[in-house]
Amino acid sequence: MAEITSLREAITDLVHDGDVLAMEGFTHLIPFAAGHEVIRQRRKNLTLIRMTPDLIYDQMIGMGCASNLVFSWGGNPGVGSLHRFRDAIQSAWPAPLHIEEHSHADMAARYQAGASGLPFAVVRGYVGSDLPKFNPKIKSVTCPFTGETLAATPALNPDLTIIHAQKADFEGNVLIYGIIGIQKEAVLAAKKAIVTVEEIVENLEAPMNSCVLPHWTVTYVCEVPGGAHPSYAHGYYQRDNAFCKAWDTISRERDSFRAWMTRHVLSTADFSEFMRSLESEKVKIDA
Amino acid sequence: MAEITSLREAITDLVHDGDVLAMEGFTHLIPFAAGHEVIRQRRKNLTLIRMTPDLIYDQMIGMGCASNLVFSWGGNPGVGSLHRFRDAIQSAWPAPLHIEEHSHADMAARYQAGASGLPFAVVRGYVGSDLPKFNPKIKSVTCPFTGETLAATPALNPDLTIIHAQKADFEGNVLIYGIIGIQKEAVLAAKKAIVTVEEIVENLEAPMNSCVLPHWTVTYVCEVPGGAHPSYAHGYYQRDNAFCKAWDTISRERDSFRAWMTRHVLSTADFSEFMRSLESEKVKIDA
Amino acid sequence: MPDAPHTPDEIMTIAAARHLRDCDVCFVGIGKPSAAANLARLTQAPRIVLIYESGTIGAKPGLLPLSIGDGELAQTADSVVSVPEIFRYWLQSGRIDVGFLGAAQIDRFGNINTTIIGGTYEKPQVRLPGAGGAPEIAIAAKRVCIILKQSRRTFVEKVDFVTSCGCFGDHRSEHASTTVITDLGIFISDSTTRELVLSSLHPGVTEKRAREATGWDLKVSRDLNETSPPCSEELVVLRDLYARTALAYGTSAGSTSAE
Amino acid sequence: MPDAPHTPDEIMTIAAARHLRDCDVCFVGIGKPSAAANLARLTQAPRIVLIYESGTIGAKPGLLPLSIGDGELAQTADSVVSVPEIFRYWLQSGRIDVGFLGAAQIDRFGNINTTIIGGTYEKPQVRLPGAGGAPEIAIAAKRVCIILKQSRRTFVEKVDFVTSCGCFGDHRSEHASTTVITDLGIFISDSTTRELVLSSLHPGVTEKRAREATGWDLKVSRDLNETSPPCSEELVVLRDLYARTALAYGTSAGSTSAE
Repeated sequence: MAEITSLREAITDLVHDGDVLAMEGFTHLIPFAAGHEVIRQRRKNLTLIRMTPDLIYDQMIGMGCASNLVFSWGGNPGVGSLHRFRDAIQSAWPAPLHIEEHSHADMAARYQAGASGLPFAVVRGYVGSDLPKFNPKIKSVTCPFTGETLAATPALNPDLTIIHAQKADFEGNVLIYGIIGIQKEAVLAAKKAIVTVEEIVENLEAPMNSCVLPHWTVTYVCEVPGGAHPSYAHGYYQRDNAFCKAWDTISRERDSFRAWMTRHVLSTADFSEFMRSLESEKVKIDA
Repeated sequence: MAEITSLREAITDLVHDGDVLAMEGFTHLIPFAAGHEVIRQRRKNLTLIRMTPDLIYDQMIGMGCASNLVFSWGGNPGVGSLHRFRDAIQSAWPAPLHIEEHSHADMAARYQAGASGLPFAVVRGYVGSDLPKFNPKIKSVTCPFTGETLAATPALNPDLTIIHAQKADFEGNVLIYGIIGIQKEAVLAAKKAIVTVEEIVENLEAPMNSCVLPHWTVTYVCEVPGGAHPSYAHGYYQRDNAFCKAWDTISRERDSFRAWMTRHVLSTADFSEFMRSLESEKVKIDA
Repeated sequence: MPDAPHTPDEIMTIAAARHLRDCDVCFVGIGKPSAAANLARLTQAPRIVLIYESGTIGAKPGLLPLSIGDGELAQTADSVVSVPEIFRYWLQSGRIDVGFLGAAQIDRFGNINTTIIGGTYEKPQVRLPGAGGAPEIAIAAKRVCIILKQSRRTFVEKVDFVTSCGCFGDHRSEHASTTVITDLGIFISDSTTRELVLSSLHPGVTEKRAREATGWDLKVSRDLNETSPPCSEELVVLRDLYARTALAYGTSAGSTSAE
Repeated sequence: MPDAPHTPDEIMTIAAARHLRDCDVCFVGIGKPSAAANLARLTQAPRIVLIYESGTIGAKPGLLPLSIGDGELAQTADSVVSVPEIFRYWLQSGRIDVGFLGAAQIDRFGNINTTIIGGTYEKPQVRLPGAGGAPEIAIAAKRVCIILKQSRRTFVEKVDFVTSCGCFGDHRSEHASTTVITDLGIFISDSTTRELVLSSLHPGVTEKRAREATGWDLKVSRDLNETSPPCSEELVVLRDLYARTALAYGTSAGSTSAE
């Protein structure tokens, strides 16, 4: 049964050093607020799973939260590279980062297998690719009917999945719409789940056949308006493309990155303070 | 690209003796009109696939359309047995019927594999069941990571899938809502597809994330209002429970079954005549 | 308050409903299982989550559905998903607390048959509907509850076909058990031998009668109970549910040429 | 009408757009592939179906999306499905006519690298984003079209890492080919040797220049063509698309602390 609580309490209760943590959101509904709270609580040695590690994982990696990264595409969408992700892999800064690298199709299938109670996923993939040479988790399986060889990879079953969604109701049922990505599978594959939402309402008013997570599949629901910024929440606010571009500059050097994270994340108590901190800086620049 | 045509033409073009034909609809949106047209066109030696062969397959089997049946539950939901299905298996009437029997979970996974371009499906199932002893298509596969043994069955890829849906637009995009069953997978797994719909409209007005089949996945769209009767079409009409009960009596004896099929299906030109034929009999009885 | 009079069918359904706990996630088959699960929802287990294999999660039907996929189930559900999803993400994943099954035959180890009676598989005397969701419900649910009327025809030494295996599961703890509820009593599988043991007799039913209606040498629990008789709330709610259902289906009959 | 002046970038995008046929089902990557696919939709291929890996099927964006999962894509799509579904039912199933990819490096057999440049896999000189959807797009699509700027840095004898294999596919017929479109010309894989062959030079580009920008001994088709110069409609539509996109992103900037 989902419990409605604060994001701080949810993270304190469910994120422990060394955990396997998935935070999903495919360019849409990325759980930034939750990522910041993990950084504030100084969690360490996490195994971070995410198909598209982008700004939020760049921040978490740069702040030393992760020792492992499981992923399929690490970049700043529409902008370019992730400098902290690169620095961690190329120069082990601020800590060595072990990577486990797959393709999107494979990662999606691994979450599906995890959500389905299967130990492995089967993918028609990786033909001719070097990835299986460097990733011992990509094995193969033979079709017992046709004799074909297909790729096989282990199911993903994170200790915890965190996602952001548009709405929850008072019981903790969650509605996601628009680009729904891999969120449902990531939640159903995990042992526990935290969902931050734009708002908690009396009635979800979910159209039939929409993407709903029943309350009993979610551990904590936390109301965090704007919690996906600078990504977007369909029906609520747009992607902050300017910020995504600005991140390229902020994150390029270790010092400017650290200064920004200290000022806006470590020195703020929660996400609404973070947003005010960003806003006040913008006002100063504009003035 | 979906072509909008009459049901008669669609069936004439795409159903041939000996074909592998799936007609799906999980208690909801069962394509009765299309089944009747296959019977009218006297198709033979079909391999019929359906998770829940109910009244429509009872009629097709009793009229001698099928030589093979692939299924997981054959009954008259909420009423009892299918007499024509039984008679075919128990007494080879009107023709021998070879059966290939699975569980629901497995059939659903086989359609999924077919829709996914995979040669086989993996299911955690059949533990302790006798079904694999009598069905050589239920084999096993070993997880390359955990060593567990799981059931493996071949993908379903019918020559043709026929379903009934609520709406199509002028381009042939199809909207299904309510209990969506296995229809999408059955269409995507097939080489060709016919969709009968309650109505063809200018704009589907489909909520985001609803179950839509894009026009280019469908071969023919045919407007057949009421075409799921006596099953139901959510938003259009209810299930005719009285008919489903009456079928038990109609179908119990070979003669009464044949007489009914001749009067209402073979002697009518299309589904709207069939419906009028049923209605006129009802009026006579009521009078 | 004196015990209300009741039929064997009613006590069977009521005993099955009592087996369900509030907040259980329950995978429901049609017929008696559905009646019992909805009775539980309307009495002691208001927050029970009912999942039907047609894809409805959290259905709260006002009437008893006649089929597994009635519109009423979709309209009252928290979510309506596809059939492959229901079997993969919701059943196979091990998130079902109770799987509720019916059967045509059962043996002492809870193996159930819904495939054939008599003859051979290829040429059966009576062909039954087949497996449906049962083989996977039986192994994936944490607890399994089987409801059927008891007689020498249904409680047999050896089932004619093992459609589903009742007493072993992937997601059940070692001490979890399978419960069989009949019109005569309640049977629970022994955690070691996996054999069904008579643990409760419904009011007015003797051990002798239960033995006579069992096709094997029935084991009886040392702590054999008597099932509490139906309370008046249980009977009122159950009868009301049936009455409303009959009324709705009786008057909703559309055009038909039958009879 | 004299040829309109155009940039190398524009002829590359326009040549790629021309590669698409009306009614093609196209799996589109972000950046140049998306620009080319949308240009095709707005010119000679109005009924082209654009699928983005974020799950949008039949997207008709009015602006060029900045990311693969922009809200504009969802809002204009015929259907928005989950990410696992897009890869299983729509890509892996073999129903994609054209897969559109970018690359950091390519070799003579169309192997593409988006993983690392220099160093070793474990300790690369430059770490690139990685595979994304490319390894499966490359083998599942019936035709593959790769767009990248050509130079000795990108057209290399041996890629530092084979992320995706460009010239072999599950669903391609024996005679199907991979097309590589650069700012200098068009290269098509030979159906027998699978080696990329220069088949067309963009206006004003010499064979010598194309050779100089290729890190291997380039094969040139006996029927080497010159790419038709952009027509004014193509240029107008493409520039309008870029202008509208820049305007929207420029003015949509929300709160940011940058610079």
